[in-house]
Amino acid sequence: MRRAFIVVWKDLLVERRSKETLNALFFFALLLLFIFQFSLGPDRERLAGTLPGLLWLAFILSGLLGLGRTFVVERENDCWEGLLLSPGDKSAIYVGKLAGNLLLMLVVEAILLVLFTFFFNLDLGGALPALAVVIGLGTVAFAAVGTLFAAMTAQVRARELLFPVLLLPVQAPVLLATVKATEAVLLGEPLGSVAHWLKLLAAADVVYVAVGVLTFDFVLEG
Amino acid sequence: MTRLVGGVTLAALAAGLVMGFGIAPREATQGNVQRIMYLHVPSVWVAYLAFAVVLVASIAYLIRRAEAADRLAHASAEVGVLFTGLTIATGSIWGKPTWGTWWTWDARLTSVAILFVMYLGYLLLRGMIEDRERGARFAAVLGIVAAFNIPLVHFSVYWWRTLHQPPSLMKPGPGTMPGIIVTALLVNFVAFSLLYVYFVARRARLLRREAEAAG
Amino acid sequence: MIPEPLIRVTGLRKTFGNHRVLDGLELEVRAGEAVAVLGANGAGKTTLLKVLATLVRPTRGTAIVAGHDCAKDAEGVRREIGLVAHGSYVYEDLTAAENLTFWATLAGLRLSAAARAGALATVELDRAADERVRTFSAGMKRRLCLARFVLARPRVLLLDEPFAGLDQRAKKWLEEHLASFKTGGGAILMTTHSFGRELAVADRIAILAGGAIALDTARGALSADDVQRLYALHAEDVS
Amino acid sequence: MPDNWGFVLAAYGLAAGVLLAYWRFLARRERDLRGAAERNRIAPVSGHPGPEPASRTPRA
Repeated sequence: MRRAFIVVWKDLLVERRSKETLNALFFFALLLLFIFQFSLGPDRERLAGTLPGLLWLAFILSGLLGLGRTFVVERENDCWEGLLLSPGDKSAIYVGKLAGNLLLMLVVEAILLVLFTFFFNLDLGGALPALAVVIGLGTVAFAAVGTLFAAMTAQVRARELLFPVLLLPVQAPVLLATVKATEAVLLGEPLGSVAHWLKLLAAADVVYVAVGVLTFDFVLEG
Repeated sequence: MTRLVGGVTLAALAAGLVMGFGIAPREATQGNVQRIMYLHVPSVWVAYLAFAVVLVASIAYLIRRAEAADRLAHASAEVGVLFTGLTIATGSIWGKPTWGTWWTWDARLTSVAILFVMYLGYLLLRGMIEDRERGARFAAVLGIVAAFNIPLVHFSVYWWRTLHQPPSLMKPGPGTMPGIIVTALLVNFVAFSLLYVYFVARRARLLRREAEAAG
Repeated sequence: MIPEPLIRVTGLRKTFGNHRVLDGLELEVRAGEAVAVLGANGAGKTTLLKVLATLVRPTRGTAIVAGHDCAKDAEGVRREIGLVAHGSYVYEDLTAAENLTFWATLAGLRLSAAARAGALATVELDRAADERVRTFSAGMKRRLCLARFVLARPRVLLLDEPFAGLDQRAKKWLEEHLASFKTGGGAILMTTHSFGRELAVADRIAILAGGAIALDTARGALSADDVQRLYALHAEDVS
Repeated sequence: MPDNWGFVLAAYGLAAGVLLAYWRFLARRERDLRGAAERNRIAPVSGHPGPEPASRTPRA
């Protein structure tokens, strides 16, 4: 576990020094809001019904940007082979990168949530804790597969194209579950009413993280 | 050897056609358009069979690095995508007269469409990586992730759709259908499975020859 | 019984697509010995190093490092080797000390501040410990990479043109450091395509041409231009 | 309920067309390969054949 932690420590340190990813994602989140406004029009009542979908669309788009860059620091510093050559179980590197990505995604999602309440007067009311559960479960699934596919496409020529093309279809069920669950939660329904969606998300988290940990060695081999 | 399988497949396909058009009765409510089911349902079953083979072959490749397992996964994925595409095409042709539109977000059509896109990504990944060994390894990982994803797709799509309308008539629950139709379905399923085996065998052999030619 | 060589390569072949880079390569390096692999660019020097470093799988033949097979027991090999390639594996936004902490911990070592300071001192980077590696020269980066191996103490060092881009002082320092590594019982395999002073540290010269070792002679009294003549002779008729 | 034979034929026709096209694709690739091997020139490692023509829009 110390090895996974040191990977997170390194990524956070590099991020704090270079501040590339977080600034870019914050700016991108802001841009998304403008684009949604311009493309869907200012009329709030009409948008109310689609807010859960819009929220998760914003999460997915900024996620694609953020997750796609998981191994950029390795590639730019030419450290990919260094990771491969350090002896010991490679899944610690996956867990470290996954934790870093999860943190990054949750920060961006928090920012987006604030922006949504501001721009779309999304009234969270008492629903915040329930919403946090849904967002948490959904983001773990998204980050788990995203980190694995980021490693896979990091070495490939057309990685910007291949990453979303591979990730989005796999995320379709998670997206269905999270939007449906968010919709119910925002309508004030108790978590119990979406228990089946939450069970699906939990199952997806377990499956994706397990597959990620087991197959990461083969992907890192590059 | 494959010539023999080819011959048997042709015979089985012919038998399937005879069952589908000759013996099976004209379906009461839908009329003859229902006969598309003898094409649509077996091809979706074979598609799932193909993706199950991709899963097993991918795991085998990662464990033993046997080139043959990789070629089997590749061939089976490609034939699987072929049958998935066929399922979607025949499903939408069926949809036109029965629901009046070429495409409806019906539970089964949607999940098959997601599989189609997912495994198309698999073929795209293989095409994009020049180094054969790395491509095989990444494809194996994707083959495993995609296969584990299938049940999630199924549940999410069913819950997503069935809250509004019951699963479509195309649900192949054999229980609710008269025996003769079920046998017609099974004959066609056997025929399609043989076709799958034939295609995979030839595609895998083609891959082996290409690998040998590349030396 | 002569000790088992630290590096033993038999019948090694490596093909990329349909281009055969290495074919039938034989090589042995014993403890306390340094071998310089000489070859034109593209002769496969780096590929050979990558196979030994378990970064690339051999198409045929075997490569045994410190008793571990590179293809079957890559993890075993990785515990025994130190690779200094062009990448030199440093994070530019981190300081020298942070880089060392990261790589040591990732390799599973418990790193005390004293051990880290000691390693940095050995490679004469103690003054630059807290400076970002982005500001380092090529020589300093390579020394930082070697500092990792001062801590991990591998038995085999694989060096890809280690003297390239170094100033005179850094070259002298590297020569001494490699010499002491050798007397400590380690084996060194380095690649180079130039014939200058750096061959001084090598006990044997192996000329790589046509995908295999065309000539493997003790460096002994060979002067630089002897080596050049030999190299030209062999490289032409084989490739 | 109208029989819509047109649609049934379209479906089977399309299926037959697609499967035949794939079979021909396999046969052609094998012929190209055998030809190349005979001329004992190492066939260039051709790219992946790409997804086959599982066309979605049925013929009107």
